[in-house]
Formats: sequence, C-alpha cells, structure tokens
Amino acid sequence: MGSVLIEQLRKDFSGLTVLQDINLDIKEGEFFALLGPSGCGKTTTMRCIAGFETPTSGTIKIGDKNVANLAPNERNCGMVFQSYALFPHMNVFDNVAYSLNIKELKKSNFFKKAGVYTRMLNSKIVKYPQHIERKVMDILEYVELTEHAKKLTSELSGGQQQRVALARALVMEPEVLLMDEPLSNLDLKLRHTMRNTIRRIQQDLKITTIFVTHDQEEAMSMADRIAVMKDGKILQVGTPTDLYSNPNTPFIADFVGTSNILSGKVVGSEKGETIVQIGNQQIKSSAQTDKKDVQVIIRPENINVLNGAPDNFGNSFEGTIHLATYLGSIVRYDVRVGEHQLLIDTTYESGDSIKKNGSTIRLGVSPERVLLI
Amino acid sequence: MGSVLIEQLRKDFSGLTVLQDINLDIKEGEFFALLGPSGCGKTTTMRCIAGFETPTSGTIKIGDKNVANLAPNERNCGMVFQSYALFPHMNVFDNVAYSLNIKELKKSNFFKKAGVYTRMLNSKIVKYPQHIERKVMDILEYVELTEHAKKLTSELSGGQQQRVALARALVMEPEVLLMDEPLSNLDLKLRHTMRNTIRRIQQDLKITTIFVTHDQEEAMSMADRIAVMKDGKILQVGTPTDLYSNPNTPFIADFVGTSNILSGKVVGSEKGETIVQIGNQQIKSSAQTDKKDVQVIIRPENINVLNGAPDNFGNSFEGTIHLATYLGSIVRYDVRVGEHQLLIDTTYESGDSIKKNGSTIRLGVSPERVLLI
Amino acid sequence: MNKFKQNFMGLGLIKLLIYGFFLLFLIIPLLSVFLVAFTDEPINVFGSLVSWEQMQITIDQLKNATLDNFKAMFTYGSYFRGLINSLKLSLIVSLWVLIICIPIAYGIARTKMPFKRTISALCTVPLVIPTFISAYAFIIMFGRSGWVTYIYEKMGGEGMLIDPYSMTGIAIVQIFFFFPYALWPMVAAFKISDISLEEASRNMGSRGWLTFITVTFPLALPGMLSTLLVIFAVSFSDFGTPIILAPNDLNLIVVDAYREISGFFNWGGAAILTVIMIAVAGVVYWLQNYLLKDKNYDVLSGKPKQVKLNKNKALTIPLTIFSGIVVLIPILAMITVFLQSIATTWGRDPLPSGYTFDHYRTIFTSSLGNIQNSLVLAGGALILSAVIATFVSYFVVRQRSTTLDFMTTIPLIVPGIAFGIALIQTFNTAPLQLTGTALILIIAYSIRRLPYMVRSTVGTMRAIKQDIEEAAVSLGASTLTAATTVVGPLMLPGIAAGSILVFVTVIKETSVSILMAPAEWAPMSLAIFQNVLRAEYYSAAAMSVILVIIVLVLQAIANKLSGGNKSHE
Amino acid sequence: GEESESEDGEGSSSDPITLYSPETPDLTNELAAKYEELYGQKVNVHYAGTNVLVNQMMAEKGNPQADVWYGGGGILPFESAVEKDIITQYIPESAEDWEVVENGIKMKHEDDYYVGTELFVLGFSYNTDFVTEEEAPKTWEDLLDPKWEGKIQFPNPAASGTATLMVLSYMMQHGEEEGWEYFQQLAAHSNSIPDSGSAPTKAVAMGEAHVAIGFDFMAYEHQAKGETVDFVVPDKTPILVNPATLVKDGPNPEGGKKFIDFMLEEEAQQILANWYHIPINPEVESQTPLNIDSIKDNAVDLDIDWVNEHYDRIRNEWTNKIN
Ligand SMILES: Nc1ncnc2c1ncn2[C@@H]1O[C@H](COP(=O)(O)OP(=O)(O)OP(=O)(O)O)[C@@H](O)[C@H]1O
Ligand SMILES: Nc1ncnc2c1ncn2[C@@H]1O[C@H](COP(=O)(O)OP(=O)(O)OP(=O)(O)O)[C@@H](O)[C@H]1O
Ligand SMILES: [Mg+2]
Ligand SMILES: [Mg+2]
Repeated sequence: MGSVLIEQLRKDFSGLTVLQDINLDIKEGEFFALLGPSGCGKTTTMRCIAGFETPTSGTIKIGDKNVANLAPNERNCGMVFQSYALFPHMNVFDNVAYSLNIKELKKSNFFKKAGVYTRMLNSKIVKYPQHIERKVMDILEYVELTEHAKKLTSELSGGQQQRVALARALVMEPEVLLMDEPLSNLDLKLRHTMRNTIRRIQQDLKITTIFVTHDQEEAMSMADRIAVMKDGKILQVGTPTDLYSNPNTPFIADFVGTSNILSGKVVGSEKGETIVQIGNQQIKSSAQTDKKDVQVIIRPENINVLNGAPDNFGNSFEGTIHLATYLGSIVRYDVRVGEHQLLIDTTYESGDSIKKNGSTIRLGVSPERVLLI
Repeated sequence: MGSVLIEQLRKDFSGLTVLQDINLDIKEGEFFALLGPSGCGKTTTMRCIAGFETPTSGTIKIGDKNVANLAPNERNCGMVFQSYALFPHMNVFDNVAYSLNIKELKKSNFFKKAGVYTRMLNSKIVKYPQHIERKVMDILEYVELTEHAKKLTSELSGGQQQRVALARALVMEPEVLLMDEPLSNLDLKLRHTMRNTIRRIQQDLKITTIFVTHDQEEAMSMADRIAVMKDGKILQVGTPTDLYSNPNTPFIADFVGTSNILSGKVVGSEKGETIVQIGNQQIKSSAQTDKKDVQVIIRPENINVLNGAPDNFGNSFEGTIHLATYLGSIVRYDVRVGEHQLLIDTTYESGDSIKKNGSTIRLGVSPERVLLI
Repeated sequence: MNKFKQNFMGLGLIKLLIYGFFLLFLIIPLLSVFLVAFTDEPINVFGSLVSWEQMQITIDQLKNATLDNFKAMFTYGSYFRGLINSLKLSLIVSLWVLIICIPIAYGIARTKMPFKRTISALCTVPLVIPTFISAYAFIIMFGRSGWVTYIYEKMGGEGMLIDPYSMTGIAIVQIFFFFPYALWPMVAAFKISDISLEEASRNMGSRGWLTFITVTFPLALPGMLSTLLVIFAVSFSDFGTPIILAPNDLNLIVVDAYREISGFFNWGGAAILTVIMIAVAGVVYWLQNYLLKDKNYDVLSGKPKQVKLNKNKALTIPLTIFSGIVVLIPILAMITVFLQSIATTWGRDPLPSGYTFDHYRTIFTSSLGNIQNSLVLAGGALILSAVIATFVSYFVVRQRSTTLDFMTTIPLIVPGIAFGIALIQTFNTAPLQLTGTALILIIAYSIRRLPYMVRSTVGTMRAIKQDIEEAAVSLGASTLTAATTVVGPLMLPGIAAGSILVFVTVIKETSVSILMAPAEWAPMSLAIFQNVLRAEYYSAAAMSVILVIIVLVLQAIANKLSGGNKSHE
Repeated sequence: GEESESEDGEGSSSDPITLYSPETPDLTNELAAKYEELYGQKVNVHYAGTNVLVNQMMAEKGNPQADVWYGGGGILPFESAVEKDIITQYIPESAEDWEVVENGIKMKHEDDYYVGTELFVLGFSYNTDFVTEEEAPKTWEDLLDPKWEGKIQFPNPAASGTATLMVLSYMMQHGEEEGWEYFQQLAAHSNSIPDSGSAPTKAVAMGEAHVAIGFDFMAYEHQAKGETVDFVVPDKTPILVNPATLVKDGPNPEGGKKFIDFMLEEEAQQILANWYHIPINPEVESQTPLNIDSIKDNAVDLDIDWVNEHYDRIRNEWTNKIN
C-alpha cells in the first residue's frame, strides 16, 4: 500500500489534451515533486490521483488497487490545497476533526449519527468523544498548534493556516498525501520554515507524498525525486542531483537552477574531448555526442574567475563585466564574452570586494563541467 | 529635486502606532529598498510618501519641498503597485497615456477638456495628439512592449503587465518612483528577469526609486541602500554588503541572508581575539565587544567542511549531519554540534557527492568570520 | 487648505449632496410621520423652518400631542391583530421561500441542470407582475369556478384545491411571486463558497450530500439570512394580494394603513401604523445583523475561483423537475392573465366564453399615456438611483461610510405604503410642495429601489481593488476624475445588473404610486390597480401583459447591449 | 394659443374646466367630450379614487385646482366635504324646485352644497347560472339563509364608503346590537370581503360568488356584456343620489357652474343612462329595468345626521368586531 503507479494517463478538457503519456511510479514513503511552469498540468495530474478529475484514458493505482471506479471520498488520499481550503465556519479543532467525524458517521447507528451531525454543525452542543479529542490534539501538537485549537481559522497567520491544512490531511492517516503548491502563498522566511516542518513530518510518518510546485528551489530542496513537466508531458524524472547534473533538455537545464545555454556545432574531438564551435569561440567538453548541432550548457557556478590564478581549466576566455548582482552569499556577474552573455556565480565572503562594471576578467571552465545536449 | 527626506515620521491607526521614529535620507537617483517582514510598516511608509496616508506627525520632503499639504495627485510620485493596478477597461496604450491625459485635462479649455474626457472613456472616439502618441510609444519601446500597445491588459503575461505598470509610472516623469513589492506576484524565473529590467531602467533614467520588499534576496540584489524595518521602526540603513557583513542586530543577521545565531558569554581575550563560551564550547572571534552576554553570528557559508584539510581556521569542531538539503549550486547541511544546530553551506559542483545523514564531519571557522552583537 | 478646497469641490461636495438628499426625502419624512403619530394631524416640517407662523402652529400641534394613538393600538384589538397577522404571514412566506429557493439556487449556482437557462429566465417573470394581478390570476385558477378547480373536480376532488380567500391563499401567491427576490441573492450566496472547500470535504471522505450539509449550506447561511430579510420586508409590505383575495377574517397591518390614509384621511392612525411597521422592520433588520455578526465569509480568497459544476444526473434531473414546478405556477398564472386579456367574458366556465382584442385596442386608445408615464418614471428612477448608488457604493466601500450604508438599507425595510404616507405628509404643503409632481414620484421610486441597486454596485465596487483608483490618483488624477474615468466604467456591469431589478420593480410598483401619482403622471401599474378596483379586470389583464412584454423586450435589449461589451469583465 | 389664462382666477368661457371624478374615466371623458361639443369649452378630467380626490382637494385648499367634483358612490363623501370646507354652494336652475328629500331619497343638500345627478340602488346581484329568480334573496335578512354560506361577497366597510352606508342603514333600522349580530353572521357567510365596491358584483359574474352586495349599475353593466348576472332591489334598502358639486374657490367657477347645469341636461343624462346609471332627469329613459318611479317604494329613510355622527365609530367597531 501507499505506492502510486500511473500508466499512460491522458486527460482531455473539451477536446484539448492537457495531459498525455504520463507514466509515474512513485514508491511507498517517497517524497515526490511535480515541477513545471504554470499551466503545464501539475494540478490536473494531482486532481486525477485524488479523483476530482476523471482521466480520459490510462490507469492509476494506489497501492496495487486500481482506483478508476473509486469516488474521491473513497480513495483515502489526503490533500493539502493550495488555498488551504480550511472551513471558515469551523475552528481549528473542528477542521482537523472533520475526517474523523465522517468516519464515525459511517459506522454508527441512527442516534449516534444525529449526534455526529450536530457536532459537525456546532461542536459546542455535542462534545467530541475521547478518542477523537486525543487524536486531534496529538496531531495539533505535532504541527505545534495546540494552543490555537479553539481559534477560528481566519485568526491564524498564513503559516499556521498551512499547518492546519496539513494536520487536517494527516489526521485521516491517508495512504497518499497530495500537496498542491502549499507554500506559494507564504513569504520567503516562512516558506523556508514550512519546508523544514513538512519534510520532518513526512520523514517521521513515512507517508507517500506528492508535491506540486513551480518553484525549482522548493522541489530541489524537499523532494526525493522530481518529475519535470512541460505542456502536459513529463520530460524527466530523477533525483534532484540527477536533474541538476544531467538535464536531458535545455529546458530542464534552465528550469532546474540557472544555466548558460549556448548553441554550437561540433567541429571535432581531441583526447576524448569534444570540441564545439560557438560563434568565433571554441570550447572543449568531456561529454560525448553524435549530434552535430548541440546546446552547450554551463552552470554559472562552474565558471571560475581567474584572479591571476593559473589557467589550468582546459577552457579559458576573457570577458567584460556588464552587471554585478549581490545575492548575499553569492555575487552573480553578468559577463560579456564576445557576442555572448554569460552568468557567473562566485561565492562572496565578507571583506571580498565586488568587481566593477566594465572591468575585464579571465574565466576558466573545466571540460567536465560543460554539458552537451 | 528628487531626493526624499523623512524626519521623525510617525503614523497611528486608530490609536495603534504602526510607524515611529522613521528617519530616512534618500538621495537623488538612489535606488533605495525598504525591507522587512510582513506587517512591519513598509507599505504604510510608502503610502505616506505617496500621500495616500496622512502622517500622524513628522515631515516628508521631496526635493526640499515639504509635501504635507499636497494631495497625492500633486506630489509627482510615480507609483508601481504590488498588484500593478492596471486599468482593466483600457488597453496598454491608454493605460500608459493616462497621466498624460490628466495633464492635458488640467491646462485645456472646456471643449478640449470634454474631448480629453471622452478619450479617457473611449480612445476610439477621440484620437491622441501626436506628442502624446510619441511619448507613449517611446516609453513602450523602452520596456519592449511596442507590439502589445493595443492589447487589453488582461491579455498580457505577468511580466508584461509589470512592465506596463512601470511604463505608466515612468511616462509621467516622476520625481520619485515608488514600487510596492512589484515582483512578488511573479514566478521565480520571471522575477529574476524583471529585476534586471527594473535595475537597467533605473540606472538609465537615474530616477530616485524607493522599493518595498520582504524578500531579502531581492533587496540585496537590486538596491543601492537598504533600510531594514521591523515593528514600525527602522533597525539599520546601509548598503547590501554593510548589512550582510555588519548586521547590528541578530534579527538583521538572520533576515539578511541566513545566519547561525548562538547566545554566549565573553570569558576572556587572547591576542586581540575575544573568547566566547557557548554551552561547553569556546569560540574565538576577532570582533571586539564590551558586553558580557553576546550573540555570536556565523554565516553558513563561512563554516568550512574540513575534508581532512589542515585545521588552520582558528576555530574547529566536530559535528554530525542531521539533514542535507540540496539547493542547486549549494548543499546546505544541518549539523548538530554538541547541543547546537548549525547550518553550513558548501558549494556543490556536479560530481561532488553529498554527505549522508548521520555522518561525522569536522568544521572550521576563522575568527574574522565570527561576529559578535 | 488645499485639501479642504479639494474636498468641497469634488467628491466631498457630492457626498454632502447625497446626505442632503437622504435627509430631505427619507429621514425627515420618516421623522415627521413619527411626530404625526402623536399629533394626529399633518405637520409641516419644512414650513416651520421657513415661516415663523407655521412654526407656531407646529409648536401648538406638538403641545397637544397625545399618546392616544399608541393606546389605541393596543386597546383597539384590530390594529394589534393586524400586526400579529402580518408577522405570521411574513414569517411563513419567508420560510417557505427559503425552502423553495435552496434547491433552485443550488441548481443554478452549482450544477449543470438541464434547462438551466430557461428556468433562470423564467424566474424573472414573477417579478414583473403586480401582485394584485397575480392574486387575481390565482382566483381565476384556484377560485370556486377557476380552471384548476374545474380540473380538480373532474378528477374527483371536492370543493377547491386551495382556498384562495384565506391566509394560505395569500401566502401561496406571495411565495410563488416573491421567490425571485430571494433567488438571485441566494445564487450568489452559493457561489461564494470556494469549490475547493467542497473538494476538501470530499477528499476527507464525505459524500456529496454530507458535504452539502456540513460545508456548502453553513457557508451560504449568512447570505440566506439576509435574503430572508428581503422577503420578509417584501411580504410584510405587500398589500396587493390581501386586498384582492380579501379573506373574510383577516386584516393585515399594511392594508389597515393603506385604508386609513387612502380611505379615511386618518393621519394619526396611518402614522401610528407606519411607525409600527418601520419598527418591526427595524427589529428584523437588527436581528439579522445580530445573527450575522462575525459570519461574513464572502472574502475567502483573493484568487479567482474556478467553479466546477455538478453534472450528476441523479441530482440535476430532480432539481430541474422541482424548479420547473415552481416556475410553472407563476407561468400558468401569467398564461391565465393573458387569456383573461383576450376574453370577451370569462364567467364560471373553465375557459373564456369568447376571444377579442378589444381590451388591447382600448388600452392603445386610452392608456398610451400610462405606458409612456411608466417608461419615463422608471427611466428617471433608474438614472437617479444609478447615479446615487454609484457614489454611495463608492463612499460605502472606499470611505467605509456606515451611515450611508445604513441609510440606503432603510428603504428596504420601510413598507412602500409607509414611505408613501411619510412623503405625502411632508411634501403636500408649501414651501416644498412636491406631491403631484413627477419629480417626487421619481425620487420616491429611486429611494425605494435604491437598496437593490446599491447591493449590486457595492458588490462590484468591492471587486474593484482600491489600488486601481490609487493608481489613477498617483498618476495625477483628482479623486473625482479617478472616480469618473476609472471606477465608473468598471462598475458598469454592476450598474447594469442593478438597473434591471430597479426598472422591473419600479415599473410594477404600486404602493407609492397609489398614494402619490397625479393623474397626468399615472403609470401603468396605477392604471392597472384602478382598473382592478373598478373590477375592470379584462383591461387590467391586458395592461399587465403589455407591462410584462415591455419589461422582457427592454431586458433583452439590455442583455444584447451589455453582451457586446463582455471583453472588459 | 389665444386662450391666455386670466390672472384673477375668475375664469371665462374660454378657460378650461377641471373636473375631478372617481367615476369610470371612459364615462367622464364622454361627458367632457359632449360638453366641449356643445359649449366649445375644454373640460380636463382628473380621475382618481374618491378618497384620493378628497384628500387632494384638502391638500389643495390653499390653491384649489378643480372646478367641479362629480361622483363618489353616493352622498356621503359630499356630506363630509361640507364640513371639510372644500366645496361651495350651487344649485342649477333646473333643480331649484326639488325637495331636499323625495320619497326617502335625499336629492340635494339642504344648504345647496351639492345636487344629485343620478340614482344608485344598493342591492343584490346574483349569478343566474346558480341562482334562479325565485331563489334569489329579496330582503337583507334573506342573506342569512344558510344556503348562501360561503357564497356571498360584499365590500369591506373598513375600506368602502358604500359598504359603511349599508351597515349604518341597517343599524338605523334595527338598532346596533341586532345590527352587529347580523353583520357578524353575514361576514361568516361570505367567502371574501374585498376593498373595492365593485369587486363583489364582478365575483358574481365570474361565478366566484353566487350573491353579492353592490350597486345596481354594476350588475347591469356586466349583464350588458353578456354575463349571467341579474339584480334584486331589496325590500327596504338605501337608495342614493350621486351628486355633483362646485369646488370652493376653484379657478373657473363660472365654467364649473355651467358644467353642473349640463350634468342635469338631457345630453348628459342620456350618457349616464347609457352607462346603466338611473338618470335623475325624468325626460331620459333608463336603460335598465329600474327607474326613479319603480324604486322609490324600496327606499329606506336615511337620517344623514345620524349617519355623519356615527360613521367613524361604526367603521372602527367594524374592524374590531368583524375582522
Ligand atoms: N476544467 C478545465 N477545462 C479546460 N481546461 C482546463 C481545465 N482545468 C485545467 N485546464 C487547462 O489545463 C492546463 C493545465 O492546467 P493545470 O491546472 O493542471 O496547470 P498547473 O500545472 O497546475 O499550473 P499552475 O502552476 O498555474 O497551477 C492549463 O492549460 C489549463 O488551462
Ligand atoms: N488602515 C489601517 N488600519 C489599521 N491598521 C492598519 C491599516 N493599514 C495597515 N495597518 C497595520 O499597520 C501595520 C503595517 O502595515 P503595512 O501594510 O505597512 O505592512 P507591510 O510592511 O507593507 O506588510 P506586508 O509585507 O505584509 O505588505 C500592520 O500591522 C497593519 O495591520
Ligand atoms: Mg496548479
Ligand atoms: Mg505591504
């Protein structure tokens, strides 16, 4: 149980194909991210799993069980909505207890049912039984919201609301936890905190989690594996380091982290290194390729500034600084090399000086750091 | 003209003090950022400058002129709103031409006035005069929107909308340009592009610009100087490198970039270095202080992992890796040292391996990188 | 200094004018009717302000003030019984309307039920028909020799299916002809709840109807409660139905008030009834506000919501059938009115004894003026209320003017008869002798229907973010220029929506018209009412049909015009 | 045009006459047209309910707009208008020698404040489809027959002057105690008590009621349209003239007087007769089975002073005792 297997999923909306050829094999306990630009079909994929959309074709299995004929309320997928979707007419406790009430409703007799109903409409009239009380308080403690239990959800800050949404999904002990951009409403600091909270909880509880985001940093920092989507298709699935080091398309190279992407032509090879002509420059790469027209990809942090240091990088050029951007621990230079523009990241330590616009620098890149696609 | 001087600004909302003791001296042509957490009063400060709020006390001067008695429409402050606030019933051109129309309205006779009014309600009926046409097209060319001039604003992408908002504010040739979190609605990629665009334009036109953000990276990468606010007060004003290297409170140290902040006691000094006791560890710092109880601040990137390298950092400890987070070009380790938790950033290059959770590492920090507050 | 000047030249001046308008035409008339309840004779408030002599008279009148009328209220059982009956009726009607509207509103707001558009369109028809006509149509259908009764008897029934000459009869007419007042606000109430909340509920294991009960319904409840107030007020102040059905043992407080003034010039009696009606409505309004405190959910999230509609046949088909039955009754009534309008005579038989267009011919020769009057008056009221509502909603939303908000709600709860009485008594003497002019009629209509307009424009205004306007100001526009060039155009959809309701309800309005319309400005609705009172039902029916046609045609035109303009929404 | 309005308000033969009347506009317009045809002077007809008109005339007391007021369902509104000081004395030559009361019918005001123009008989209309001539009630007491239970309609005395008159005349004859008992039973028998004086007769025509209380012309008007309605003049019943009067200080008193004269002339009387009203001028033949001679024996003596004195009280008690 807990694993999610998607085969050949396709979804059309009134004739328009929004998803196609989606194949995913998400393992039990895995923290899996769906990453991609706005409109690429992440939410739709998620909603197919949760059962809010019916796939046009293809199968979805949750823990060996084909869920095609199960209604959303029978799938046992916890979902954290982008907008949190907290019930504004209930307090935090009632929100979290909602799914437990529903469960109780299913197995009890008529009179108890009436009691549960009343409780769901007004929890002041009918009290919660001990086991629910305890379970809810446990989970609230877990997300550090114990003292906010009786507050209305509108009285909470964004991060607290997010944790209520999480608690509400977790308390039902779902087989799969689905989260649709749960952090996009939060500010940077809070986002970092919540990332840690979510990851800690997920690792503690080992719930299979699928996480939608369009923020590559978020996906990179949280996920065990990432599927990068574009235009309704999956481009690549892999661990964060995989995607970063071996993007299989220029799109991914650029989307996952920042990249310098240059078009070039293979003109030969030398000592196992491929030589590529870019404009009037040549560059060596240790990557092998059969193609003639290639995209050359170099990460900004893989370009070194040679402050008079020896030129032993295999590739070296001269450039003029066009713009220097200070990013805290990093300084990013926008450098013009011939007719090309390159981004270069250098670590910055207090006391280092930032180079002036217009000054000339020498750059070095080792062939292993030059990717060809 | 163009400079902004704020003295002892204070603003109460129904008895609650939202701003106090605000003093700012923003120079002509400067790009100035107001940075601070949500609710700290950034927007309120901005709105006081623009004239949308009346200060409870204090003076605001724009280019030597006290603006206390000027209505917002008389202050000549261009404003770019967080939500862009484009007029949805007008196309791009009409949006940008709005302030030019208003200007024309002010000086013309009754019949011309009626014509301008009509044009503002429907620009198909009354045509624009040549000088407006040219001015608008010039600015649109500047923000690279010439071919979108006739589109409705709802047909533009986020970044294009942002540029319309910018063009609309620039065309009135304001003395001061105010921007309230103009980038927070954009996704990461677009945000980076827009940062460059805004900076380029600001540097070209040399308009005094005040920029509100809660994103420290944004402030750091764009501003000439930054004022960090908290709870309605200004904590520190300085250049990005100033703030990063010499934060004057732990709050700033943490808010501007990430920091490890530890409480310690000064126990002595040795060779000009202060020795601080943190728990059962001692650490040396080249900073001087009179205080006994200090906050020790170390940036994550200033902690080095000693992969067997010699121990010449002045301070060195052993720690256990608790969590490793992959952030693209950086790997952030969450390391437990004694009872303390430290964050450590190491640059990651393709091929490097990421250390496993639970493994033990040695860390080194040089005393110059240890700040005391 | 500068700011001061700006305030008084631009929006400030307009705000002052609006306050003056409400003071003059709403607050002072209501206050003076309150005084009349003590003095028993008309008081000339404005006269007292301009003439010392008149002031003396007024002071004398006030010196002689007594509590007799209040005592009479409780000692004469009839007024008191009228009040109780009215309360009972309005309560029953509001509850039933609520029950009937929930499924239809849900169907329209949240499902893809078959014939949704048709049903929505048909739901406006009952709004157009004056109630005394619908009541009369009810007699033709359900009366002793009505055609429904005929069918019922043929099918083996005894007597009448429903006795129209009873409280039940009145309630049924009101329920079926007033439900559209509640329907549209309720549709809006169902639309506010974020679809993702329902998905969240289902995601946590709850089935469709369980989700409805525990999430959708509680969220729509505040909207429903305020809808209930509207229906309560409309039912409480309707006198057309009871006057036509006239059960032999039922008096209602509005009917009493109407009779006191229009039958017996009993100012004291009318005034006390007016005061009581306003008091009751005020209490209900307060109760609603009290219940709704802290329950305003309608600002759930700033993000645009995508509404997914329920397509489940097991739900939508019953909903369509139910909605169909509900709209069928007013439609049948309308058909009955039409048959009546082309009948030579329609006696005890199930169908008219012959057909003719004579009644229409008569109307076109003798009542063309009334049609014209209706259009002019409704048009005038429309423009006036649109202008006022636009600015009022600006002040309410942007400047949080709760006073204006409250003032524009008063007309919603003051029964038309009461308001008419207040206006006549204030404006029938110098120096502001306006009774008998078209102007006071237009003003009265506008004020009465302003709440509908304001609700619609305030909604749109709320949706227009403040910063759009601030952007205009920061670009150099004065607040008035910003309001006219940016806010105004953006409010057009809201104004259009409100306009339809204002126009429809003004064109059929009778309570104020009966009291105040001079002959040369008599609108259709008044002509119909007079025809009904003279028992000239055939021409009354024909006029009603024309009224409905005019409204439908104008509505179609308005839809066309606003439809060509959708791109801005 | 040429007819400039005279400033002093005396009026001349070219100034229009303003007629206030609650009678059916089609009728009054016909009268106005006839007058204009005969005398070349324009008559503006202003239609509204009786009470609205009275109210309006009171409001206009300072600056009266009307010259003539015709009609009001009988004499009662005119009686009270005398006290309200909104009408003034005028009797046409042709009526100067009338007795104030003839055969129990008050033909004009004792001090000349109004003059009758036609006769209204309060009686019973019935639907001939349900009720034969023999079965039809002949006296007021007949209405209490249990066979009419739920089949009677009559106008509401709380709203209609005609209906109040019915109540008062019964009380005058039988005493109040018996009167209230009678009307309580009558109300219980009725299925609807509408505000409008003509609605009950219309209900009979529609078959909604078998018997209704109303004026004669209402029934005959329906009958003429082909509906199955007939009318019974009860044994003893109120019979009233429907007056015309000169409005006090009207803008064109000369014109007003001439119009009142006209109302009693044959041309006007013929128009009234055509509308099934009983003409007061014996030269004109009634278009209904009723005429001034055939009904005079049924008229009950009405003590108008008593009526004026008890009107408000009885009406109030009605709302208390009956509904
Ligand atoms: N109900 C629908 N009907 C028609 N098209 C739809 C519907 N829902 C989604 N789409 C389309 O499907 C595509 C994918 O939508 P989806 O919401 O899955 O994107 P996403 O990847 O979640 O984007 P975002 O990051 O902006 O949330 C979009 O082009 C969208 O317009
Ligand atoms: N009109 C107002 N009435 C009362 N309090 C207000 C008002 N406007 C702002 N505040 C309060 O003033 C404080 C500062 O608000 P402000 O909008 O300036 O914050 P901010 O720094 O811009 O925050 P954010 O980053 O969330 O936009 C907040 O606590 C806010 O609640
Ligand atoms: Mg999405
Ligand atoms: Mg802000």
